[in-house]
Amino acid sequence: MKEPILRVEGITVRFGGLVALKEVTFSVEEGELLGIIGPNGAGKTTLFNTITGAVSPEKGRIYFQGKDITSLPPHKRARLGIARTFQNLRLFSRLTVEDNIKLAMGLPYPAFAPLFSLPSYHKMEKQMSESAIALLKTFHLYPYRDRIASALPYGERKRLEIARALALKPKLLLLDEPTAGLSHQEAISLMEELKELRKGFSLTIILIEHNMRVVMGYCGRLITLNYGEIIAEGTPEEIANNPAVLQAYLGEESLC
Amino acid sequence: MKKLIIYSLVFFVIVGILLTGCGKKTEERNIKIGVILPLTGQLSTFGQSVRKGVELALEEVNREGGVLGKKVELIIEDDESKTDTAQTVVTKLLTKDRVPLIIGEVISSITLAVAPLCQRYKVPLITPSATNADVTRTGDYIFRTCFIDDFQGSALARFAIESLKAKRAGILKDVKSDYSIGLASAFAKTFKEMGGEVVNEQAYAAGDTDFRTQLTSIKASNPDIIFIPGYYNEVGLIIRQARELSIKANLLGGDGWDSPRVLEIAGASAEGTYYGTHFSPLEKSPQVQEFVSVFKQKYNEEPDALAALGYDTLKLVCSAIKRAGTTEGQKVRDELAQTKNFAGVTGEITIDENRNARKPLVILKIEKGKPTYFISIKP
Amino acid sequence: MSLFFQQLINGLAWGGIYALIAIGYTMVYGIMQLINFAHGDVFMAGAFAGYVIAQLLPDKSSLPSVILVFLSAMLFSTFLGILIERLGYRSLWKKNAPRLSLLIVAVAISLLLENVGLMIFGAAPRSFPSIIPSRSFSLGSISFTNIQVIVILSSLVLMVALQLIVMRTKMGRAMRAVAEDSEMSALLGIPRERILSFTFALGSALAGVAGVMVAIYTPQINPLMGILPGLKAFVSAVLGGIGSIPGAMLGGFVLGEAETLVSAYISSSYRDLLAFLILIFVLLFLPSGLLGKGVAEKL
Amino acid sequence: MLKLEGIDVYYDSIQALRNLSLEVREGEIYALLGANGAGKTTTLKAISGLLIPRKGRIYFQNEDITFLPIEERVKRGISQVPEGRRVFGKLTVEENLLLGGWTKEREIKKNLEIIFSLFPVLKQRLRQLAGTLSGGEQQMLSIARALMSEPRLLLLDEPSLGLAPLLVRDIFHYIREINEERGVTILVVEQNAHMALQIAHRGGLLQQGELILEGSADELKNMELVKSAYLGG
Amino acid sequence: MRAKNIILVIGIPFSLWLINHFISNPSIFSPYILQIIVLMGINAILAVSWDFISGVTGQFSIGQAGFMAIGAYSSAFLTLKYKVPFLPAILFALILSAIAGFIVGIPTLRLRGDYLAIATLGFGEIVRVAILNMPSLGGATGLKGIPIYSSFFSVYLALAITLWFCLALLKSQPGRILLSIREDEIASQMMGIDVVKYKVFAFTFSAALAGLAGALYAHWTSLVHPDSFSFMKSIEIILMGVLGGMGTIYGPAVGGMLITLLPEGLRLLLEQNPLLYQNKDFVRMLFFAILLLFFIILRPQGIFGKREAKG
Repeated sequence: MKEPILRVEGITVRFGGLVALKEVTFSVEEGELLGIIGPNGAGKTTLFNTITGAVSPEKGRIYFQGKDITSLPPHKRARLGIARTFQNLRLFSRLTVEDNIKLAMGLPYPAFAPLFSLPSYHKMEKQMSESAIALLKTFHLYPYRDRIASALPYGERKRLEIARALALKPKLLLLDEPTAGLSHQEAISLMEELKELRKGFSLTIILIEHNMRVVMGYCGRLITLNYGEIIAEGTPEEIANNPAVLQAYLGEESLC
Repeated sequence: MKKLIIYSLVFFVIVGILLTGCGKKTEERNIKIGVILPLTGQLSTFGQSVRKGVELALEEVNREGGVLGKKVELIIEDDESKTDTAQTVVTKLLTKDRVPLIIGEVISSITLAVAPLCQRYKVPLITPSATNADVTRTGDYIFRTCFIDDFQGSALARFAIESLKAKRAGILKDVKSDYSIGLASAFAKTFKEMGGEVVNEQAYAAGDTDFRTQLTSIKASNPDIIFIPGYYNEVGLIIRQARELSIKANLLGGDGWDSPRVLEIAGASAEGTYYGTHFSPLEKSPQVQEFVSVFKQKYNEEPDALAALGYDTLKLVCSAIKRAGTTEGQKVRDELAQTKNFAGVTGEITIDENRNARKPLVILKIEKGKPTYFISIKP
Repeated sequence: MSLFFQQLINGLAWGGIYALIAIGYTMVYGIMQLINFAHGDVFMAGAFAGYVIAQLLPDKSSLPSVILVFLSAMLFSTFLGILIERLGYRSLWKKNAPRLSLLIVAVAISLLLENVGLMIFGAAPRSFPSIIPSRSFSLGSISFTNIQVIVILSSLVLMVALQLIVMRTKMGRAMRAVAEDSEMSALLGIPRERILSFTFALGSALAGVAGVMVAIYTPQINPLMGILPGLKAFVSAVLGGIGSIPGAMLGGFVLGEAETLVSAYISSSYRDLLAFLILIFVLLFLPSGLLGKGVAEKL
Repeated sequence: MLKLEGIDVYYDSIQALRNLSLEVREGEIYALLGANGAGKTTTLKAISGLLIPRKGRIYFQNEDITFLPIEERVKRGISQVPEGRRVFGKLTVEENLLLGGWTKEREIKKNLEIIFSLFPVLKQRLRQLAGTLSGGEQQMLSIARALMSEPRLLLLDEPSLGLAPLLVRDIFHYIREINEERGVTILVVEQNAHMALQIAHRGGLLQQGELILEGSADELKNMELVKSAYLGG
Repeated sequence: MRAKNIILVIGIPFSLWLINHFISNPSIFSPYILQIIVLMGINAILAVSWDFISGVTGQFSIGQAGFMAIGAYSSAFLTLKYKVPFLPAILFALILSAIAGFIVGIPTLRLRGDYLAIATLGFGEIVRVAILNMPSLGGATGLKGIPIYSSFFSVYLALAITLWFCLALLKSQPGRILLSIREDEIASQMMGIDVVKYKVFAFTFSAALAGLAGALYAHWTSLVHPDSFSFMKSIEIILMGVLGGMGTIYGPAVGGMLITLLPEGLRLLLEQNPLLYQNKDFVRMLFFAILLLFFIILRPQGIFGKREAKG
């Protein structure tokens, strides 16, 4: 059997006395589009933070492409190919759109190269610009390339954040509520773009989403978290009819 | 990039406009003498006193027809008792006003900082009261009209042992001041040579206001004299706090004490303390008495040592220029170096081969809230 | 041994003074996460207010004039504290400006106060009139003055009073509530801005008293006298755990004693080094201070 | 009693509420439902004054309160119990309650008695630090604190969040009691739709910042649309 | 290398050298003005060094005077006591202050925001008090008689190199990375950036520049003493940076020049009014304070910074 691209084994995260994640275990196959749903405070974003390394788990291990990354710092995980976006947009707001993209490309030449205007510096900067422009064009952001990121309309900023994540050339992309705040049409077109990209970049995507229509329509598989535990896993249809999920969302009927 | 160039152009135009204001303006009708003093800040009473003395002397010189047929004019600059400011101001005196000669500074540390500048421009610097030995070692353009700390310290030590019968000395010195450090070491050297013992040496930094910790330590080693080579602000507080801690030992200091501020701060605590200085208005010689009365007339107060030194210094400088017949640096310097038996109100001034003046030390005792003449110690 | 106790008494007086100033730092930090650099200068202003009033009084050392000097110093620094908060910080605070801007404003206000002081009073130090004539007492081989006793006792009394205000009164309760959760306090109808002014007023009043105390204790004042005690008091607040009022008090006394012991047994020139070494040590290894509660860093 | 007229609310440039109008009638419990991010909390914040709408008006008892400061709204009788309880953990239970009575100082004694009759458990814990209470007790304290200002309109944000099911039932029981016995109008925001609709008289459903459905509680209970708003499909 | 760069690399030093000949001749050009111009250059380097760590990287430092002191003292010690030539002494100063920056950088980077600011303040004061207690460095009275090696040429060449390096970094990937750390540290990490490494680098680089300024200063004034590197000096450096516009590099350079020029301009203006003239130093600082308040409250982006978009 092929090794899954991401394997999370028995992760437990605790903040003070509060258990944010409890024995969470799942894996993601290469090329999959996995959705994570669950009510407020279920631990979805904490799960992302744990996978990217911003939060270290109390127990459990995380494997990426078969490699144990549990104790790697976040920037190394990013270099291995795990990219993410944030629930409340974390763009570099005073940098231009193009620079936001270039940032994710690492440092392809020695740091002193620009001091002496070395040829390698000019060559690599040119290459970076070219690939940044290509990416911007894909996301229809090219006309904005010289603008400060914070001056973009909200929808464009959302797309820029995804584009920036892709500039890392990730293998695994974690999207935290990509359609939040977008109108229905915008949400659908964004998801269509993502679908295209997934093919183009041979990406694996994990998605936290509240917009159920998006989740149901695009995800191949869903995981439902509640109180930090996985309470259901399956296809969208299975999840939609799972009584535990309904209960988590709508509340306990039986007790009234 | 274009914006940068425009901005820097604008900037330099502004600079240019501001700086063209600094060009030479006046014809050299008068002889200009630069004076640099701490007129404000920590040690301002020194500066103010010297200024009074210098200005009194200036009046007299100009009343008698000036020097070389020209009036003498003072360019007095304030350095705020700060080294940095002093450097800037002296540079201005040297390069913008192009004075042939500078009187100042009062404080050893500041004089040491500006002396190299004067030496570099070969403009004589005559300090009325910087007593630290290193000052005149800076170079052959640096003079002083007062004694040096080696003499002052050893004279004070002699006084402590011979007149006050002290055997165990505590020292509390200001580590921020060259004057204080030099004086303390000169005192300690002689004190030990003469059979005394320095039982405790403590330090403070100018600007401190609480000395109880150091005084408590000194008190514990039970000295019969405490030598405090500092400047008046801290000295006043030290005297006061020492007496509050029930320290009974004699307190002794140098010319840094010579300011009414000591009495003002320490009040009754200062009673019975001794300090050495350059001058006492109570001396009987007619020259001194005349100076005292003229000074009183003009300023309505008794002159202190610094005023007297300021007075002497300007007089001495004018006489040297007269003898040189020119304001040219080299010649004036040579004449200054030749000064012999110049009769000043602070005693006869003879400039020695190290460009220092050899003069007696006057010891004053504070009695009934006033400094009174106690004894004089010859070099 | 008596030397040691003598030094402890010397340190205690400064400890009390640091503690009084530190309380102002810590309270303001608790509410608006601002290091109010101007606080040391409020302390200086208090000393000068006392000085001016004392100059005007005919009978300087009578009890009513002593009380008047202290009261006027308190009133003036309270007024100044409120003014600083109103004109300097409030608009930025309301706009939720970056904390860096607030910090720079604090530095600027500090510069402003110092130089206004310098323009009015000049840089040369001034003697503070002895409104309380000093008397020495001896207890065995330990001697102390009535002024030391007054400084230590009144700083303790003030601290107890402050603790009562903060723990027992309505305004104190509201202060703690705003410090803990400012938005929630507003939702309960608590007027946050008034509470903020009140906090500045309290801290400044204490600093003003501390100013007069230092003025009587040393007895010398100058417009830059607030800088170093201000920084030291701030170190005390950090040492005690910034945001914690009992911490600030404890930190003040610990620093006062530590400084005295270092000057007594090592060298007085290392005294200032100590404060800053403590500062760095606490920041790196004990970020919540002696009494502060650890707060996890937010992502 | 409370009327929102076509309000638009933004967080920076993100629009959270779109032309929202709704009305809460005197004496009723109104349940505002919707999935995460639908704008429920935002609505409450606009009513309590934490957010100012860019467009539209808010009326309370026929007075335009759109731009009133928060404290003034509390004085007029609007009190919010925010999400996550937000009790002052370093203060005692008693101090929390006293702070709640900031705007009704004269009535504090009387109101405390009322609170104790409603939540006897709080009386036993008066001197305890609020941070050491259990989650359910904290929720009670939070509600009790809000009641200290004698609100005419109580805004409850997710009172069931993070509580065990049995406690949730208790809390909702109290909410109903407050409404019935004290005559306080209540606007409750809940994810737990079934629970909320059990006690509510009327309700509304928010989606993407828009009110897409309004009706009596019984009507809403059986609507497929409610379910789909949560789970899509 | 492009032709434009070659022209700059050869042209700038050559023209500086030419100007130097003219400007350093006291019979042609007033040494008083030269003094001001040189100090302007030194302060410009200082302001840029501060901007690099605080404006660009977003790590607020209020201890910049400490690094300056290390550069000034270390180079002065070598030239004064061991007669080392100027260039090696400057290199030594650069290396030593860079090491200091590195050492300060590592632990203080655990701290953020105002805690970091306070720690740098503590560091600056520790350097100052440590020097106070080192008799071989002259203790409280400072080092005097340092040979005067700095000149218009060396100061402005250093400034040119500083600006060149900083601007080159700023517009290339390393600079972008530092800016991203200022904007959002966590997002930078998620972009694969080793935030700690870059912060330490920025601290080291900034400290080296401040040390360079210190070395030039020591060999211009021929005197260094601990009071020249007090907390107030650090504040003055911040003022230069804020005034010029944080994060722009050239803004602070101009800011540094203006702040140096200001007291001299004020001196000329105030000479007419004896009362104000007597208080010129306080008037100057008062003016600074008001300027600072004005800029923070009304124009936080400084003279040259770009206004941020609302949002």
